Amino acid sequence: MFIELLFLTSALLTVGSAIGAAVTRNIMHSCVFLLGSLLGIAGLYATLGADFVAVSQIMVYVGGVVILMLFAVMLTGGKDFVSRAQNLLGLAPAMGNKWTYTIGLLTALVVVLTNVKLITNVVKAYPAKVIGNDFPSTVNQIGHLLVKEHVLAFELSSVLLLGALVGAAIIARPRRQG
Amino acid sequence: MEYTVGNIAPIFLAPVIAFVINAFFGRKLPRQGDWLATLSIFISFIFSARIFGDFVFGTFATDHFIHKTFTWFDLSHGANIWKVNMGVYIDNMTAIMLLMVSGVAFLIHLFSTWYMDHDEKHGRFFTFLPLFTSAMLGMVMSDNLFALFCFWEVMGFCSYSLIGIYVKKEAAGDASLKAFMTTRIGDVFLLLGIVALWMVLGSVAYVDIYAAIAEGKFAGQTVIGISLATFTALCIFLGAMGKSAQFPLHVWLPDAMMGPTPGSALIHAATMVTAGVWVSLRMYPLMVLGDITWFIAVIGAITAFGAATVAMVQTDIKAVLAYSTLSQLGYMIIGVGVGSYNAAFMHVITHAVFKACLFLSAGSIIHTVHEQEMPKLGGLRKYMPYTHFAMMACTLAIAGIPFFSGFVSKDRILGDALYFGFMSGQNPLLAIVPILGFAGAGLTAFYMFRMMFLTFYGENRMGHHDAHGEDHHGDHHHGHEIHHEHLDARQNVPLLILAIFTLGFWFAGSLTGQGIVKVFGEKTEWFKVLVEAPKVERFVNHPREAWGSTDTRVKTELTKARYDHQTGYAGPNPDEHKIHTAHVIGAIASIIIAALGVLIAFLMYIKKSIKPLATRFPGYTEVLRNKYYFDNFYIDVLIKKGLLGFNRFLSWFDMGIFDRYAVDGAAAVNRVLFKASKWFDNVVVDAVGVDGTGVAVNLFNLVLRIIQSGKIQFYFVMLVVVLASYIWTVNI
Amino acid sequence: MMGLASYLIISLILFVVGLVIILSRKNIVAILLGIELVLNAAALNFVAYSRYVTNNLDGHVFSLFIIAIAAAESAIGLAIVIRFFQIKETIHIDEATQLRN
Amino acid sequence: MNQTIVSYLSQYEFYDVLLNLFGNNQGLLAFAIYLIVALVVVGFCATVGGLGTYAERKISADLQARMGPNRVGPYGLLQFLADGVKMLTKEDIMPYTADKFLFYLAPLLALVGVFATLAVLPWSSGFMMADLNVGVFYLIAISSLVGLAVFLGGYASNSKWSMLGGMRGASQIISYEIPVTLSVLAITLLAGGMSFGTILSHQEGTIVNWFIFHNPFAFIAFFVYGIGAMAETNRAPFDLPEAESELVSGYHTEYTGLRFGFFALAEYIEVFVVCGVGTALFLGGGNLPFNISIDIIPTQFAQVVIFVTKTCLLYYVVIWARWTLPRLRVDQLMSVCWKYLTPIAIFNLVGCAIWLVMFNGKSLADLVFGSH
Repeated sequence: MFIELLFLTSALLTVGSAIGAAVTRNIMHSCVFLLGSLLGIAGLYATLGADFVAVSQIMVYVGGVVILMLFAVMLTGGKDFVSRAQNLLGLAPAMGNKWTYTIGLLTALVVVLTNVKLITNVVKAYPAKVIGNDFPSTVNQIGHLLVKEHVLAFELSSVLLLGALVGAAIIARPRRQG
Repeated sequence: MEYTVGNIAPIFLAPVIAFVINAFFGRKLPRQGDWLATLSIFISFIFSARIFGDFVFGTFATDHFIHKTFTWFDLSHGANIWKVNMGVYIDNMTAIMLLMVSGVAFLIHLFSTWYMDHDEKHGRFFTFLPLFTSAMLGMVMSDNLFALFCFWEVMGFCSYSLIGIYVKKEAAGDASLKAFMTTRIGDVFLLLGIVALWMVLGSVAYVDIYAAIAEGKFAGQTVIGISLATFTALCIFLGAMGKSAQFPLHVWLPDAMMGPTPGSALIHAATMVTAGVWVSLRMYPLMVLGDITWFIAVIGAITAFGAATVAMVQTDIKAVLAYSTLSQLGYMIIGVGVGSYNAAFMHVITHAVFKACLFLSAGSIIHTVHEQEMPKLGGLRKYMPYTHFAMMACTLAIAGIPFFSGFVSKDRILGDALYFGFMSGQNPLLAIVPILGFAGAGLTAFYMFRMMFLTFYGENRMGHHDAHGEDHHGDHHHGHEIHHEHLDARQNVPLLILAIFTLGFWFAGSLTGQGIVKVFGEKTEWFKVLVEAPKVERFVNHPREAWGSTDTRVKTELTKARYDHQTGYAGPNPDEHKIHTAHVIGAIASIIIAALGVLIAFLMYIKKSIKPLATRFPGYTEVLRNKYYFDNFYIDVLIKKGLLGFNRFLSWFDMGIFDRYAVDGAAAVNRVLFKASKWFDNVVVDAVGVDGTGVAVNLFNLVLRIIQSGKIQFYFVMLVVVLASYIWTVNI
Repeated sequence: MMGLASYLIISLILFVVGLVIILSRKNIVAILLGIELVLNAAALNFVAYSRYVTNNLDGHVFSLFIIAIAAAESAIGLAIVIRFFQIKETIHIDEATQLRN
Repeated sequence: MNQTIVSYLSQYEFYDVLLNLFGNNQGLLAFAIYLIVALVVVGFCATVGGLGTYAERKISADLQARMGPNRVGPYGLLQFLADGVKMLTKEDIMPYTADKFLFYLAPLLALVGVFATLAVLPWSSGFMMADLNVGVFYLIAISSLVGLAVFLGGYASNSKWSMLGGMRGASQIISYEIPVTLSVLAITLLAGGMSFGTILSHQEGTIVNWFIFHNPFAFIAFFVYGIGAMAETNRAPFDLPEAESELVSGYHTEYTGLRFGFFALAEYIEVFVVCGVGTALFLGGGNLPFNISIDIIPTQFAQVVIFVTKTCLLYYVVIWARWTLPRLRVDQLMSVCWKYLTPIAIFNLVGCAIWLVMFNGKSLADLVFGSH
C-alpha cells in the first residue's frame, strides 16, 4: 500500500510538475517546477527499488543542477526577453508564444504516436511482474559494478566531470573587454 | 653467461637516456647535466666490461658468439615473406670494441667536464656527446648492415653538430657542412651496397651474408654488368672510405678539428672514423670474394703516406694530430687490404687509445695556454709535466717504438704488407703498398717528434707575437707566466690512465709483440687468438636465437696448437714460414726507420744541425702546406669548372633552346586557341552556364533558405519528424 | 497499476514535455531545463527496464552515468549561457548566430 | 534489508495484539505506527527547536554575564511559547512586488527539507523511523533542500538585502556540502556502509570504539565536519546569509509571522539534526562511553536519552561558538572552504582508506591495546 501510495504521489508530482514547467511563463517558476519533477522521479526510483539512484538524483539535481539553473537565471536577468531578431515567425518572446507552442505540440504528438507504437510492443513482450516487498540493498552491488565491470566508464565520467568543472570555470570567468 | 635485454640494452640505452634528458632538461640541471652524460657512459662501461670479461677472460678463448634477433616490423603478405629483423651480434671483436669505445668515451667525457667548463656551449656539447657514443655502441652491437647504417647516420649527424658547435664561427659551420657532405658521398654508396645485398639475399644480417658466401649464392649474380660481390664490396668500401676519411674523401677530417678538442678526440679516436674500418672488417669475407683487397690496400697506402707528408709541415698542433689520424687510418685500411685482419683490428684499438690521449693532451695544452700554433709554444715540459709524460708515451706509441702498442700493431700490419707486396706472387706493381707503408712509418716518427720537440722542449716562445713560420728563432722573451700543472682528476688523470694503456704488452701479451718475451705466460696472447676473420662455413644453417631464450649452442675452446700457428694473416695461408720471415724483416726495418725519423727530428729541432724542411725544399713545402691542393681541386675544378659548367650548359639549354622554341612556340599556338575559347567562354559558359546556374541556385535557395534556417529548434523538429517517419516505415 | 507500462508512460510524458519545452522556448536556460527532463525520462526508462526486464543492476549504473553527464552538461551549458549573456546581453537563442564575437 | 520502526516493533508480542486490533491489515497498522511516531518525532523536534531559541538566549546571557529571559514560567522556560504566540498573532505581510508563488513555497521547502532528515535520524539502535541503506547519503542529499529554500526565499522577496542573503546562502551551502560530505564519506568507509544501523553497530562498547578515536584522520574529520556543518546551517561565525549588521536579516528580511517562524524553526531543528548526525557518526550515538549493562531502564529508552544528551552537548558548543567568535568575510568564508577544509577533507578520506588497507581495518585502540 505504501509503495502504491508513493508511486501515485510521485507520478502525479512528476507529471504535474513537468507540465507546469512547460506551461508557466516564468523561468524561475519553471525551474522550481523542474525541481518538483525531479523529486518525483526520485520517488519513482524508490518505488523501483533503486534507492541509491534515487538519492543520487536528489543529491545531484536538487543540490546541484537546480541551484545552478537558478543562479544562471539570476545572473542573466531572469526576465522574459523579447527577441530583436530576424525570426521566421516574427517576434517570439523568450518563453515562447502560440506559434512555438503549436509547433512543439505538433511535434510532441508525432513523438507520442511513434512511441506508443513502440511501447505497445514492449509491454506486450514483457507482461508486468508482480512486485514483492523485496528491495535488496543495491549500494554494494552498484559499487562492485562501478569499479569492476564499468570501471572504464566510471573513470571516464570522472574525467568528464573534472573537465566540466574546469571548463565551466574558464568559460564563465569574466574577461576584460577588448 | 645469460644475455638478455636487461644486460645488453643498458650499454646503448643509458647514453640515449642521458641525451634525451640533457636535450630537454639539460639547462635546468646543475652543471647543465654533464655529470649525467658522464655517469651514463660509465654505466655503459660497466656493462661492456662485463661482456668483455665474459668473452675474453670468463670462458677464455672460445669462438662463441651471441646473436639475438627480434622482428622489427613484418611486412609479409601472403607468400611474400618480408620481415625486417633487428638484433644484437656480439663476438670477441664486439666485446673488445665495446670496452674500448665506452672506456675511451668515458675518459673523454670526464676530461670534457674540465675542458668545457664555463663554455657557452657546455650544455649542447654534453647533449650530443652521449648520443654520439651511444650511436657508436649501437653500431658495434648491431647484427645487420641496415641497423649499422642507421647508427652510422646518427653518428654523421652528431659529428656535424659537434664540429659546428660554435655556430657563430663561420669556419666551424663550413667545416661541419664539409664533413657532412663528404661523408654523405660515401653513405650513398654504402646504402646502394646494402640495398643490392638486400635485393639478392633478402637479408642484410651479417650471419646471413656469411652463410650466403659459404653457400655460393653470389655466384653468377651481376649488377649492371659487374659481379654482385664486387659491386657490393666496392660500394660498402666506398662508404667506409667516406667515414674513415680515405683518399680521396679525406678532406673533411682535418677540418673536423674546428669543434672543441674533446669532441675531436671522440671523432678521431673512439668513434666515427673507426666505423669505416669496422664495417670493412665485418664485411671482410665479401671483400675477399669481390676481389677488391688490392684496391683497398692501395687506397690505404696512398692515404697513409700522403697524410704523413702533409703532417710534416703543419703548424697547428691539432692539425698535426688530425693528419696523423688520417695516416694511421690508412694503416688500418692497409691491414684490411693485405689480409692482416687481426693486426688491423688491433691497430683500431691501440690507435683509439693513444690518439684519444694525444688529443686530450693537446686539449689540456690549449686550454691551459690558449694557443695552438706550435711555433708560439715550446718549453712546456717544465710547466705541464703530467701532460708531457702522457703525450710522450703516446708519441712513442704512434711512432712505432718497441715496447709500445703502436709498434705491436703497426709492425704486424707492415709485416703482412711486406709479404703481400713481395712474397705472395701478386702483381709486382703492388709492391708500392709496403714501400709507401714503411716510408709513412718513418714520416710518422718524424712529424710526431717534431710536434713534441716544438711543443715541450726548447725555449718558451709564448708572447712572442711577431713569430711567423715554424723555424723562426728570434730573440726569446718570456710572455705571461704559465701556471704549473697540478694533478687534477678531470684534467690529467684521464690522460695518465690512457697513457698506461699505450704499453704494448696489454695487447700483445709479449713485450714487443713478436712472442719473444711473454709477459703473462702462454695463453695471454689473447688478442691474436680471439680475433680472426669470420669463418663463413660456421654460419650455414646456424640457428637463430630469439630474445629471452637460453643459449644452448656448443662453445669450442680454441686449442693450444692454434695459439702457436695463429699469425693474424687472414688470407690463404700457403707457407707460414715466408710470413714469419716477412714479419721479422718488417719488425727490424720498422725499428730502424722509426729511429731514423726520430733522429732527424732531433737533429732538426733540438740540435738545429740540419736545416728545416721549409728552407730546404720551399716549393715542396708549399705544396704540402696546401695539402696537395686537394681542397682547391675540389672547389676550383670539380665544383666550379665541372658542376658549374654543367649547370651553365643546362641553363643555356633551358633559356636558349627550350624557352625560345618550345615555350614561345607553344604560346603562339595557345594564343590562337585562346581567342576561340574566349568566345566560347563568354557566350556559352558565362551567359548560359554561370549566370544560368546562379539564377537556378537563387530559385532553389528560396526553398532551402526556409529549411536551412540555422535555428536549432527547427532542426530538432526535422530530426523528430524524420526519425518518426523512419520508425513508422520500417515497422518494428 | 504499477507495471512496466505505467513507468514507460510516465517516461514518455516526461520526454514529450521536455521536447515541448525545448521546441517552444527561446530562453536558453529553459532549453537546458527541457534537456534535463528528456535525460531524466531516459534514466527512468533504464531503471524501469532494469527492474522489470533484465533483473540486474546495469540499468542503475547507467542511470548514474546519465546523472553525472547531465550534471556536467548543465554546468558547461550554464557557463556558456552566462558568457553568452555577458557578450550579447540576452539569452534569446535566436541571437546566437555568431561563432565568435 | 531496510530496517524500519515497524519491522523493529514487529518482533515484540504487542505487535500481534495491535495487528488483531487492525483486522490483520498490516499496511494500515504500519501506516498508523508511522503516523504516530512521526507525530511524536516532529513534535519533539519542534519543541527542541523552540527550546533552542530559549537556550540560545540563556547561554548568550550567561556568556555576557546577564540574566536572559526569566519572566515567563520558571527560569523563563516558557519564553519560546510566548514568542510563538507573538509570532502567530503578527500581521502576515507580503511585499507587493514579491513573487507570490515562491514566497509561499520557500519556508515550506525549508521545513520539508529539515523534517525529511528526521526520518533517518538514529535516536537509538531500534528507534529509527527508517534505517535506510543509503541513510547518510539520503540525509545529506535531502538537507540541500534547505539551501534551495534559502535561495528561493531571498529571490522571492524581491529585496536587495534578501537577494544578497539568498545568493550568499546558496553558494555557502553548496560549497560547504563538499567538505561535510567528504568527512562523512570517510566514516562510511570505516563502517563499511551508509546506513546508520551499520555505523552505530560498529561503535558499540567503550569509548575507544567511537569513530572519532578510530584513527587520527577520523579525529580530524570530526572537526572538519563540525565546521562545515556550522556553515551549512548558517550558524555564526558563518551566518553571512542573515548577517544582521550587513543585510538587516538576510534572506528572511521580508518574512513576518508564521513564515518567519518556519525559517527560524527550520534553522534550529537543522542545527539539532546536524549535531545528532555528528553524534551518531563520530561519538557513538546512543552508546555510553563505558561498558555497563543498563538493566534497570529499557535499553532503547536509555539510548534515546544518551543520544539526546550528547546531541545537546554539541548543541551547546555550537551556541557557544556563535557568541564567542566574530563573523567571517565572504571571501574568507569561501577560502576557508575551498582552500582549507576541502583539501583537508580529501586528505582525511585518502588517509582513512590507506589506514584501512595498511592496518587491516583495525582501529588505533586495537593497535595499542591489542585486538579482541
